Amino acid sequence: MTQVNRLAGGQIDRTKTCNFTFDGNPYAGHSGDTLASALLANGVRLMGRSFKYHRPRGVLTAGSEEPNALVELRGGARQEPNTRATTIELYDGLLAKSQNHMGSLRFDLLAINDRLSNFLTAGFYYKTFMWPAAFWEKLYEPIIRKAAGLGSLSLKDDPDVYDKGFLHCDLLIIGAGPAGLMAALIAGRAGADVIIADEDFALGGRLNSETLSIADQSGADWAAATIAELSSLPNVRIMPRTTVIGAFDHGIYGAVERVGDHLHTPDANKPRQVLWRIYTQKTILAAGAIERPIAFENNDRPGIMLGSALRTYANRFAVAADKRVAIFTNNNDGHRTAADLHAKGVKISAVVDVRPDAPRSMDYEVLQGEVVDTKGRLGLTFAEVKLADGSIRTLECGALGMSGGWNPNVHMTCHQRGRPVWNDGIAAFVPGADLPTGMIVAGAANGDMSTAGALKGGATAAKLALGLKGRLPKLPKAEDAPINLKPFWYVKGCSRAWLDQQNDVTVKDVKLSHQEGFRSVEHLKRYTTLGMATDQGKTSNMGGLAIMAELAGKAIPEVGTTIFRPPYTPTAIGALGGRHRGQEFHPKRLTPSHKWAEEHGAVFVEVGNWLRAQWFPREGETTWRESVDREVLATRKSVGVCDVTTLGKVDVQGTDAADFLNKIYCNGFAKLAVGKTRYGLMLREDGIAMDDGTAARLAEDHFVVTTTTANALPVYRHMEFVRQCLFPDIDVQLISTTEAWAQYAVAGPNSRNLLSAIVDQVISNEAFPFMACANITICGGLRARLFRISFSGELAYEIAVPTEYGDALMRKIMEVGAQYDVTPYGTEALGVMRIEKGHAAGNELNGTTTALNLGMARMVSKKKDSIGSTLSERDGLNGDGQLSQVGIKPVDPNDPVPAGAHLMDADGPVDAAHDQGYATSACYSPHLGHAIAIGFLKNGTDRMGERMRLVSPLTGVDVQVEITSAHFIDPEGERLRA
Amino acid sequence: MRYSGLKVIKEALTGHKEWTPAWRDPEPQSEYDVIVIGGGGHGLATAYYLAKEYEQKRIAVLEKGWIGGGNVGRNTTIIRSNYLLDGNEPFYEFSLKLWEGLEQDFNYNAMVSQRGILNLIHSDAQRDAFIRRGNAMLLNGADAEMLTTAQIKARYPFLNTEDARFPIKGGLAQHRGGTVRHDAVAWGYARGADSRGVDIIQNCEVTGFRIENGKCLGVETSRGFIGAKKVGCAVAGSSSRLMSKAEMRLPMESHVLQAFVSEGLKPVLPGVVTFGAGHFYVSQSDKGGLVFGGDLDGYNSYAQRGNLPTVEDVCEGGMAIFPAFGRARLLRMWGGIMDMSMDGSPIIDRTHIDGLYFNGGWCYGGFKATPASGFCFAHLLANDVPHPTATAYRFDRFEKGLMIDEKGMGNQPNLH
Amino acid sequence: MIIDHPLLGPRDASEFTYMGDAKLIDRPDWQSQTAAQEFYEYGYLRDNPAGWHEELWFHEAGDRSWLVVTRNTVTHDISKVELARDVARARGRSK
Amino acid sequence: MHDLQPVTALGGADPHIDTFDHITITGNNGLALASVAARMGHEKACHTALKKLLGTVPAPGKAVLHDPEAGFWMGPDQWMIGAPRETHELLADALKNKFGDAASVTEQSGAWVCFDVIGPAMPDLCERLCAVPIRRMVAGDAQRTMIHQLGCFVIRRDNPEHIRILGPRASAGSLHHALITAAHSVG
Repeated sequence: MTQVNRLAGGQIDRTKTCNFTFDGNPYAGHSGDTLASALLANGVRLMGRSFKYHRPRGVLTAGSEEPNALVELRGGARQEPNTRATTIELYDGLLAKSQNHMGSLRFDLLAINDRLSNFLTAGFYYKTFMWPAAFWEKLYEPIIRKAAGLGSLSLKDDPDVYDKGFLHCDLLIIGAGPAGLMAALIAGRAGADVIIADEDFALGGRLNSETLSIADQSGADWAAATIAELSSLPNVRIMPRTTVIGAFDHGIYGAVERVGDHLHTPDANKPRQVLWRIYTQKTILAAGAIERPIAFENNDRPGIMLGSALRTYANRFAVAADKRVAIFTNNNDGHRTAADLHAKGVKISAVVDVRPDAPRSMDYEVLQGEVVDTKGRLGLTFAEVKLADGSIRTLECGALGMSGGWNPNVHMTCHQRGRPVWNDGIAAFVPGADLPTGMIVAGAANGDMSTAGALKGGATAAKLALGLKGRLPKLPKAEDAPINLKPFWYVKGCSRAWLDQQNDVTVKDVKLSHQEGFRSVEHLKRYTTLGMATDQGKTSNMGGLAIMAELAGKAIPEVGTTIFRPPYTPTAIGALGGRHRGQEFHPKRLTPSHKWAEEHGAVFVEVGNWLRAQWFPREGETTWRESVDREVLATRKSVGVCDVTTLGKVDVQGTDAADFLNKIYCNGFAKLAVGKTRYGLMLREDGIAMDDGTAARLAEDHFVVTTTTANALPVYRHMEFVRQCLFPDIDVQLISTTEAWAQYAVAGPNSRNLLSAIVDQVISNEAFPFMACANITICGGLRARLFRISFSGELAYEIAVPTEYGDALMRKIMEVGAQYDVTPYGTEALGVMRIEKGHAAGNELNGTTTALNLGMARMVSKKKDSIGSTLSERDGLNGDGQLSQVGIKPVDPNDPVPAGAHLMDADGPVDAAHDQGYATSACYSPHLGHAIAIGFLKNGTDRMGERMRLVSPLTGVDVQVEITSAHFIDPEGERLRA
Repeated sequence: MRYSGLKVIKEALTGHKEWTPAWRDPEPQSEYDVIVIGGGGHGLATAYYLAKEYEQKRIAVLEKGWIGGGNVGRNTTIIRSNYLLDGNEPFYEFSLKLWEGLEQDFNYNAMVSQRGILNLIHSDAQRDAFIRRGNAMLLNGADAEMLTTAQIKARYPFLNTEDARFPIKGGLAQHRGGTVRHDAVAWGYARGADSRGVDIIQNCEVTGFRIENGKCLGVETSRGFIGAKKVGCAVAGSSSRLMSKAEMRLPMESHVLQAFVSEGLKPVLPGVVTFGAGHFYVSQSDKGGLVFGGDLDGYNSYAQRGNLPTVEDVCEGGMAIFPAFGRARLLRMWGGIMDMSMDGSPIIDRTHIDGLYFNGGWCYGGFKATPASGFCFAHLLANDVPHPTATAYRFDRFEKGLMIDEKGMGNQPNLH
Repeated sequence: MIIDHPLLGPRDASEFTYMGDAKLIDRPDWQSQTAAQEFYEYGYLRDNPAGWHEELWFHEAGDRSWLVVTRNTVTHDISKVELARDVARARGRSK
Repeated sequence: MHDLQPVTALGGADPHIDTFDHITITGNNGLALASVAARMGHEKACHTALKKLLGTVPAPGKAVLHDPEAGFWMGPDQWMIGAPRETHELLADALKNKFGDAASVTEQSGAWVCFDVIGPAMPDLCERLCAVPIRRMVAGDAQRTMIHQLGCFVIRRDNPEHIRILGPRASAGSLHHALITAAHSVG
C-alpha cells in the first residue's frame, strides 16, 4: 500500500518513515503524523463502528474531540481501548486494531442493528424487556451487555508506571495557539513564572493547520520562533503533550503529561504519564475552539468530517482526505477550506453554502443550497444537494467538509459550576462572568475567532493577569477576518441525521425526546444519551440543544447547556493512581525487631500500615495453631517476648498534664503517683468508648500515654483538639513518640528473672510492683523505660529503648532469656492471651460500645468533667437490656465458638427478633483446652452460667454454649501481681 | 399508556406518532391533600406509593429544577441490603424486595440487575465483623454468602491477589444486590405517579412554609402559595437548607461525594466489588462504563463538585485491586450532595410542627433505599405512624442515645 | 483547595483533616442545670448553612494546629483563617 | 558503657548511599533529635534559651542551620533541635538542663529517618515527591509536607542542590523506595 493521498509540504518529517499496522495490514507514514493522518494518507477512511447501530465510521476531526476514529492501540498488556486515532502520535512499529464489531470491520454482523433502528429509538429499552420478570437478568441483559462498550481491556496488569508531581507558577497558560503563545511571550519576558501546556505534541494550535501568516512569516513559523524564544527563558516551562484536565478550587489544576505514549515502549524506569497538580496564581485559558458539524441525512459516512479537519490534514500533515472533496458550510470558513485544498491540488466538487450571499470563487463551484443525503456503504461516494431552486444535484466526492461555525472551548470555565453565555455574533456559547478564581480567557476560547484577535486577546490577558503597567507591545500583523455566519443546525425534514456520531443519536431521537416530555437539557441527554460518549458531546451537544430549542419554541440560551465536568479529555486511571500500586499502595511501617523477626521466619500481618509478626513457625509445625498454642503455653509457663512498638505513644508534659488526662479519660488521673501507671478509658464526646490504653506518670509534669495501634492518629488529633480548642490556656505540650521508642512486652513467670539480667536497677516485686513505671538504664547505661503492665494476665513488663537500639535489645533479650527458654510470640498469641484474660480490644471497642457495655461503668467519674461523660448518661445507653461483655464457652468442648456468631436463647426461635448478642473475639485456648470467646449479651452480667445457642448461619455453626465471666484465666489477678 | 414490547414494535412500524409525554406538565393547584417537596427518587416514590398503596388523592410533587436531577441522577446505581444493625437491616431488605418487583409494578424498565455485590475482606478482624454482618442479614431474611479467595478469583481472575499490599482473605457476597439504571427509577416513579393523578410540578422552588399555631398550612413557592393538609420534605442534601425555613436545626451536614465513570468498555466486571482496605468500589454499566466511587471529599459542601485529592485517592484504590484498569480512561467525574446524618442512618419522622413531615439523612446510601423510603414515608404521611420497618428512624434517637451507627464512627458525619 | 495558614501561608487542603462546624469549640458547661440538653444540641445539631461556614481543620501533615476556616460551602471560597486556639480564647475558653 | 549497637533506619550499621547521574541520596544516621515546646507563660524564657542555643529563634517555616545544634520550627511554640549524634547522644537531657521549666523536651532521635538528597536534579526530584514549592524555597526553609502519604520535613540547606528530608523512621523503607523511584524518573 502506498500513501496515495499524501500531498506536498506539511510539517511531517519525510526523512523518518514509520511502519505501522492497522487491523493486521501494514502501512507506512512519517514522523509527525498521527495515526489518523497516516491512515488517510494511505487511503483508509473506514476506521471504526458506531456504538448502537454499528454504522461505519471514519475520522470526523483532527483533534482530541474525535468521537469516531477510536482504536485499540498496542497489544498485550499495553492494549489501550478507545484511543483516538487523531491524537496518536505515529511511531515506528505502531500496532492498532479497530473495535466494536462482530466479524471484520468491513462486514460487521451487528450492523443488523442499523436495519432495526426504527425499533431501537431513544429510550426504547425503558419500555420493554420487562416480561417475564426473570428474563431481564437471564436473557435480555446479557445480550445487551455483550453488545455494550467499545474497545476492550487486555485484563492484564498495566505494565507501565505513572508518576505524580507538583508544580507552582504565577501563570498557567492552557493552550499554545496564537493566544497562548502571545500571552506566554509577554508574561515570560516580564519575568513571571509561567507554565504553558498544550495537549498536542506540536505547539502552535491552529497556526499549524492554517495557511494564514503572521507578520511576514507563516503562522507555523511564527509559532516555532516564539517557542524558541520561550525555551530560552528560564522562568518559562513549556509542556507539550500535556492536557490540563480540570480546574479545581483555589487555582489548582490537574494536568496529564504523556511522557512515553509516543514511544514504542516507555524508557526503563520512566513513567508512561505524569499527573501534575499545578498550583497557580492566575490562569489564561487559551484552549481555542472546536468546529461544529451540520446535521443532514446520512451525515455520518466515513469521509464526512469537519472542514477544519480537512485543512489540518492538508496543511499540517500533507494529506488529502480524498481526491475529490465537497464542502457544506454556513460561513466563510468552508471557503477557506476549499481554497486551501484547491491550492494543494485537490479537486473541489463544490462548496455548498446555505447563505444567499455566499462569496463566489474562480477556482471552484459554489452552490447555494443544502446537502440533503449521501451515499456510500463504507465510505462517502456521492452527496445529494438540494439547490435554492429546489432542484437536486448529485456531487461525486470521497470527502465532505462540514463547517457549521465554531464553539469556543469553554469547558474549563465551567468546572466550578460557572455557566457560559450566548453570543449571537458567533452563534455560540462563550465564557460567562462566573469563572474559576484567577482565570482569564483569551482567543478563540473567548469567542475571538481571528488570528489578530487571538494575539491581542493573549497579550491583554497576560497584562491583566500579571498586573503589568503600560501599553501593550506592538503586535504582529495577522489575519482579522470578520465572522459572516448564518446559524444553521440541521437540514429541515431530515431524520436519520447524526448529532452524536458515537452514540448514534439523531435528529429523530431529539424529536422523540421532546415528544415524550424529556425536554430539560439534562433529560434530553440522559434519555437519548446525547453527549455521553467518549467525547462528552464536544461535537454533538450544540446541535441537539439548538433542535430542542426550536421544538420547544425557546431561544438556545433558555435551553442552556449540560454541565461541563472534568476531565477535559478522558484520562488514564493509571495516571490518577500514580505509584500507589501493589506493595506501594500504602507505605509500610516496620517494627524495630522486623529484621530479627524475618530472620526467625515470622509470618507478618498488616495492622494500621504496620507489619507485625503474627506467629513464629518452628520446624515441624504444620498449622498456625500449633505455633500459636506453643507460644501461648511457653509464655504462660516461663517467659515470652513480643514487639509492642506499634501501640501509639504520646508524650504529655506540662504543669497541667494530670488535669489534661482527667479531661480526656473518663477515669481519674489527678491522684496518680509519680512512678505509677494506670489504665485509662477514653470516651468520644457522644459517650461511646473511643480508645483505651495506659498513662505512666514519669514525673509530676510528665506522662507517657499509650493508645491502641489503630487509633494512634485519631487519638492524637483528638488530644490536640481538646488542648487547643476546648482548653486553650491549659499548660500541656504534646508530641507523638510512637516511633521514637522500641517497646517489647516481656511476659510470663520468668519475666522478672530475665529482665533482671538486663536492667541496671533492682526490679524486685517490692522495688518495682505491679503498675510501676520508671526511667531506667540497661546493659550498663543505655537509657530505657520500664513499665510493669500486663496484657496477657501474667507477671509482665514492657521495656522501651530508643528505636535505633530496638534490634539490639531484641537480640539481647533472646540471648539472656535462653536459659528460660524465652519464646518470641506474635499478635495471634497476644490475642489468645488477652481473650483468655478477657481484655477488650479493637473487636470490642467497635465504636458502638459504652463503658457500661465493657463492664467499666464505674470507671466513668461523676466528680469531674471529662469528654463524653454527660452524653454517656442518656437513657438509651443505660438501664435494662444493655449489652454487657461476657465470656462464652462451648458446652461440648469440641465445638467452635466463632466470632461474629449471634447469641440466641437456648430454646427460642433463631431470628433477628430474638437476637440476644454476639461473639466479638474468639480463639482456641491452649490453657483450657477448648475454644473460648468473648462477646456482648443483653443483660449479660446477670446471666452467668446460662445455656444459650451460638449461631452463625453464614458459616454453618449452631452450638450450645455457656455464658461465663470473660476472665477465663486468673480472675483474681494473682499472677500479674506476683 | 402501557409500555410493552408489542407497543414498541407497533410504534416503530407506524412512525412513533402515539408516544405521549411520560408525565404531564401541570400548573400547580391552590391546595393539595399532600405536598411532597423534592422531585428526586425518594419524593417521586413517596408520591407514587401514596397514590398507589395508600390511595391518597390530590397529591403534588414540587421540584425546584427538573425531576431526577439530584442524587437519584448522580449516584453509582448500587442496590443492596447488607446492613448490620436492627434498625437498618429490615428496612433495606424491604427495599431490596421492592426493587425485585419494581419494573412490573410501575411498568418501566429500570434495568434492575441483581448481579451481586461483593465486599472484600483483608484482615481477620474484618472477617469477624463481616461474619457478624452476614449473620445479621440471614437472620433478617436477606441473603449472604462468605466467599473464599479462590471463589472470588474464579469470578474476577484479574483481581490483584498476588502483589496486594492488603491481602484479600475472602469476601462477603450478597447475590441479590446489584445495580439499577438510576435515571429510569426517577422517570418510572414519575410516570407511575402521574398516571395515578399526581401533579409533578417542575421549576417550582419552595421558599418557605406557612406555619400558624404550630401547624403547617402549606408552602410558599416561586410560583405562589400552595396550601396542603400535609407537607413531606424529601430533599436529601438540601434538607438543612429547607428545614431552616421552618426554624429547625437538623442532626446533619451536607457533604460532597464524587462519582466516576470510565469510557465504555467491553464487559469485564460481572458484579459490584467493594475494596475493604481502600476507598474504592466499582461496577460496570450496561453501556460498558466502569462506574466507581470512594470516599467523601470530607468537608461541608453544597457545590456538587469535588477536588483532585479524592479523585486520586479513589483511583489509587482502583489500581491497587485492579491493576488492569490502568489503561482504561476516566471519562467523567461529578459530585452529589449527601445528607450525612450524625449516626450514618436516616430519619423518616414527623416534626414537632403539625402537618410537617421529614425524610432525609440518607448519607450516601439513599439510592438503594428509594423504594422503601418512598413506601415508608407514604405510610407515615397517610397513617401518621411509622411503617414497621422504619420505626427506628426517629428524630429523637440522638437525644435518647439510640443511635444507629453502622460504622461506629460517632457524631461526626463525614466519617460515616 | 488551598488553606492560607496564618503562620505558614498557603497550603494544600489535603494536608488537613476536617472536623466540622467551629461551634464545636463552644462545649457546654458540664455542671449546667440543662447540661443534658445542651450537650445533645452541641453534639448533634448543626446549622449546616449553604454559604459562609466557620469550620475546624487540623493541620495533620503540617504543624498540628487546629484552624478555624471561614469558607463558603457553595463556592468553596475562603475568606478567613485563624488559629483555633486564638478563636477559643476570644470566645472565653481558658482551661 | 553499654554494649548495644544501634542500627540505621534501613537496617545495618552503615549509612545507605544511592547514586544516580544527577542525584545522590544518602541515609544520614548521624543525627540526635529532640523537640522543645514552650511551657504556657514561659514563652519568653524559652525564646531566650533558643536564641542562646541557635543564635536566633526559628520562625514558622524556617530552620536555623547552626553548628553544632541546629533547629527548625515544628508548630506554634514548638521546635525540633538536632545535633551530631556522636557528640550529642544525650541531646534531650542536655536541652532539658538548658531550658528547665521554660520548655517541655522530648527525645526524638529514634523517631525519624533522615535522607540527604543532593544534585542538580534535586528540584525535579522534589517536584515528583511533594507539594512544597521547592524552586521558591531558599536555604533555611523548612516545611512539613506529605511524601508518599508520609508526614515529612523538607529542609533546604545552604548548598542550593541539597535538601534534607526527615521522615517517620518506621517507614524508612517506603520513603526510601519513593525517593529512588523519583530519582529514576528524573535522573
